[in-house]
Amino acid sequence: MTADAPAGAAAFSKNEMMIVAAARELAGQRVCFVGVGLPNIAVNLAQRTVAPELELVYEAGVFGARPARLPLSIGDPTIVTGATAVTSMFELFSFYLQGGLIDVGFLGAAQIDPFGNINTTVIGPYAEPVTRLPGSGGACEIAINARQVFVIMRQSKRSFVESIDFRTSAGNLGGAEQSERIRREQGWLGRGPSVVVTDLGIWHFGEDGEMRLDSLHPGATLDEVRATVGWEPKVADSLGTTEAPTAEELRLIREELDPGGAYTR
Amino acid sequence: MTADAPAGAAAFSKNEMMIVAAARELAGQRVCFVGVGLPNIAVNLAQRTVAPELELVYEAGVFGARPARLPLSIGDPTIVTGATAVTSMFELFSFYLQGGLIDVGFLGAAQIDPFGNINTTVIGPYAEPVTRLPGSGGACEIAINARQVFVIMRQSKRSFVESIDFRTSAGNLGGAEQSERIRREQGWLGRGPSVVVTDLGIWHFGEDGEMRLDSLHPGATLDEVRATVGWEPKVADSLGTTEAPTAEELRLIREELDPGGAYTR
Amino acid sequence: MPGSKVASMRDAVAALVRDGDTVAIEGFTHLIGFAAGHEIIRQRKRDLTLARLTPDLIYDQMIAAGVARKLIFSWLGNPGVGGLGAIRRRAEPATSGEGRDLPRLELEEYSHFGMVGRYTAGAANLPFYPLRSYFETDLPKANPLIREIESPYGDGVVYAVPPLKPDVSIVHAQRADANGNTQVWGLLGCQKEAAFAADRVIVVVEELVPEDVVRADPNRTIIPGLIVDAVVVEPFGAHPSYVQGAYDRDNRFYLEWDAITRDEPSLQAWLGEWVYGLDGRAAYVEKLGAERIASLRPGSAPSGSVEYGRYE
Amino acid sequence: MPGSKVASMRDAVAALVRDGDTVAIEGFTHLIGFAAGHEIIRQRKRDLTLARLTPDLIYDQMIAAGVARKLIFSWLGNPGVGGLGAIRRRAEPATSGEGRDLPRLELEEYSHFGMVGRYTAGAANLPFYPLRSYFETDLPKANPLIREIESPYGDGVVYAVPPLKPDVSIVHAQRADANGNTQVWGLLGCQKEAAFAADRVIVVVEELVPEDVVRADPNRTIIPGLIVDAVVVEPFGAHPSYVQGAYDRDNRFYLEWDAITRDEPSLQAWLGEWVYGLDGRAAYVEKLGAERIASLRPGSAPSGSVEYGRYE
Repeated sequence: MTADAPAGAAAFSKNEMMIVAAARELAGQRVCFVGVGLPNIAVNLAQRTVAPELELVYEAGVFGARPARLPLSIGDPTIVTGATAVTSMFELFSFYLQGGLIDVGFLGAAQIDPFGNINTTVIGPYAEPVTRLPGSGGACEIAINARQVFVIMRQSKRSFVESIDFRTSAGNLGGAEQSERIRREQGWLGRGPSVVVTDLGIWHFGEDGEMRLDSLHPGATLDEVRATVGWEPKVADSLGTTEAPTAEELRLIREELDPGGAYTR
Repeated sequence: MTADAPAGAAAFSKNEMMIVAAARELAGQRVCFVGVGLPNIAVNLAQRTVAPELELVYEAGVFGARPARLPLSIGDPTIVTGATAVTSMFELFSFYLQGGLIDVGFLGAAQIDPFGNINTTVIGPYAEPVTRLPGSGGACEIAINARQVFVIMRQSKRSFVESIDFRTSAGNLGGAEQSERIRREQGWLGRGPSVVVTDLGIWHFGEDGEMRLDSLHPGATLDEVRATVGWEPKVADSLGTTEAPTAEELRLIREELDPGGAYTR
Repeated sequence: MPGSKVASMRDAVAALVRDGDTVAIEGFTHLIGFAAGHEIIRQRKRDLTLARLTPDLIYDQMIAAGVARKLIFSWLGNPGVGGLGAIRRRAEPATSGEGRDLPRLELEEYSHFGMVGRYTAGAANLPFYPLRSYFETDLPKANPLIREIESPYGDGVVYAVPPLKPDVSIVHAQRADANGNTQVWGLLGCQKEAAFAADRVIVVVEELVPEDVVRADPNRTIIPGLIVDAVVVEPFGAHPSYVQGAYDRDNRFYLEWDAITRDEPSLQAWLGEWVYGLDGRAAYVEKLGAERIASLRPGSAPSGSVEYGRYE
Repeated sequence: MPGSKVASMRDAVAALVRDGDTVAIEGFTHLIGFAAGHEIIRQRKRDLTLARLTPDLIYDQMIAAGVARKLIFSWLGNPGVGGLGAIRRRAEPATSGEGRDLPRLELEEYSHFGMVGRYTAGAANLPFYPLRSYFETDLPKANPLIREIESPYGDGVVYAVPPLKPDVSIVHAQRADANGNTQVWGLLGCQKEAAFAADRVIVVVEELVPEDVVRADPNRTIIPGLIVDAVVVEPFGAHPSYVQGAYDRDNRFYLEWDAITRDEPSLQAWLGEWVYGLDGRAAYVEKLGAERIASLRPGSAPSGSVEYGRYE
């Protein structure tokens, strides 16, 4: 699944591009709540590249992790040894997340709608599901309490849908106006989703609260994007091309972070 | 202030009698919430005599203290070193006290009424007090959540009053019937006050919820009791005499627990 | 002080876990009580309500074995690997043809913070725990026990979850003394809250230590013996999860589980071989083999000692 | 990681404590921030609202010095000894003739658990904290911020307290690194909650340690540098209270305070000699004398070390 790389650049997979693009979005961020899976490798890459001062918070109860290896799960012992602080989950969720200390929360999604609302609970009706998904975990509270939310997921007609089957985590609700009103009225700390990084490109959220494709990954096409989105997607007037992964980014992923290729294949 | 001791027994002070009587009431108890002052020495004496398995809980956040010396305050470092567990006050109050693990809570009082309701807040009106007292501390929650409450205090017309100026901690409210109804309706874990140990005698609470003098300390008289109680006190038909402190109890107090005489003079 | 609470896993589970109980085996990736779960399977307990933030492999195994009728949870999966087949087959009745004859598993669903709040309310004898979560989601519709509550200060609404008071909580830990005073370091999850919330508590430890070891560092104690009913000494009892400082997560097993759990016969065969076919954790460890175990031992990273001071 | 936050007490208090602030100096008998309180007096801060469960000697001194207009508390006294004269003279206007010209101190009063709940709600951004307290007492009448709240599960009423979010929390601790990652053992009080609830945090430590020392034992960290604005290194800065493992409570001073605080002139004379007359804690320690300090050193009781394991 190697993408068509520009001539002269190293070949890279779509997953590698997705991880690198997500990591770069973390430039300038301070405190990041790390989710299971792809966010895990993206934030570890960011800490080694664009955001050396990034503090990693794991919902398992760790602040300031310095994983000596890529954590195999979000509760890996390597996130504990050498960390700044280990705390109960009660305190992690109460004081760090709900208390407003998290700049970026990372979420994955089985389904996402144009306004960044997320489903990770069920496909089909809740009582008689076609597919039972993992559920919220900490996602629904991260969506509300982290200052902003990054989403990382692959695009497909099944995942990018006009209407999600179950709203597990709030995004921009029915649009920016409603979202801003409700967030203000209910005192949410979070401003909501700010970026969706996929295997094909990078989406940000426009003033209307709907996601807009701002950058296509090298080798990806608008036709591919339209074929993997369940609505007529908004595309930036000045659609850019994501810079391909650098040799150093690829080296970090392949040699240091994921030599077994668990995340990148 | 040596009481008239029975012939042949060692002389002892009224404070010593009060401490010994309170300690003996702890026989058979398992977990005791220790307050500042006289309760502190009484429970430490009980642990060395009638209740060797007594677990001492200090509101400062200590469970299973084994003080190597008499603690100078309820937050003395000697209650930490060698304890079973040290925890935040949040957890101490939430899980130990409110969670229902405390068998006996000890309270002192500036004023107490016939039903064991306690004032430690103000003498006079709240807004313009004649005497500003320390306030509740943990007393009002101990009164509600400890399975039973022991009170230790000196008797006087100023402290044993028909009507207290401010209800800091709930006792038997207006009487047993009301107390039982409210405790049941509101789901209190505590059954309320069960004993008041004073410098003159031992009071338990009768079926009507009012305190009744069950035992006079050696040397104390009913006249003295009546002169130091602001209502017509109930007296048990079979009024007993408190057994004088034993030589061993006095030795423990004088040599081990309070050689400086801070509590007993 | 009180006498020893040390018991075998068999005796502890037989005496303290009863059919119909609500059982919480907590441990967030760290210190997951696999040995206890397997003993519950072996003793063929029935009609349990299983509570756990992350019903992962251990609850997949227990549910495949038929011990449970209901699951209370917040995230259902094999983290970073895939799904849990046994649970899924009992929760997707509409589609899974092969699961049609399997008993339907009742699900009661929260978020992580919601579950932590439930244990906290249970431990603290509160009628509810308030949190800023669930706003504008479908979760309160899916679970009517998630309710709105208005601030008495006129500044809006938050959500509440009800207390969760397990009949039994089972906690795996690095060490305890014979009275059950239990110490943990590394990830703490919500074991303390789950233990204080429970009516009965089983502590399973890697190492039994003298009381003096616990009393030398009272700030490390997360559970006092006061609330503990049995102490089971079961080294390697958290495998394939891990114990900080003692052994690593056996990730190979988590990856292998993805294939085992995919169909009911392979899962039942695994239970036969690794649970029913063994009489306890010692046999399991022996079957795993010394080499596998040695491969999971970490290098050394000592905490260092601090000074409490002697005040006499 | 971020640069050093180490500052002198003078600079930290000058930059971070502002007239009119709500200031919490927490520490329940253990780790009371006397050095910080004295610096606030020296800098003649005004109109502070002082929050603390147990306004003991340090707040009596600060209130005598005129820094505060209001006190939020749960237990007011010199524990085991007696009263606090400066506070009393400003809170009993009806009777204390000598206090008639002193400014009235506003009191806002809770119970211990209420205060802890207030910090917890502040730290967790909750609009209230629920607790089982205050039933059938006069406290909710005396303080209308203590309010009833009904359980959304139809099982009755509990009480609520509002969040407390100090402008500044000051925490004394055994050790921190230059970034403010702070470790405490012994009594923890509610310093963690008070720090997370605050807008600004000053940590005062007995010892500045390299980051590695903190990272070797992350479970001991109670406050992350993330929320810390200044780290002040001030050995013996908690005297006459104590620091577990470092020095004992100087009980002689607590006893002496009973006489000092009894009248305003003697208290003001003490402030002149021990606060205004000294330029900082180092001078205070020197004035106390080496002998007094040596007499407060405890014997040794080490915690022992535990193994975190190296996972690479």
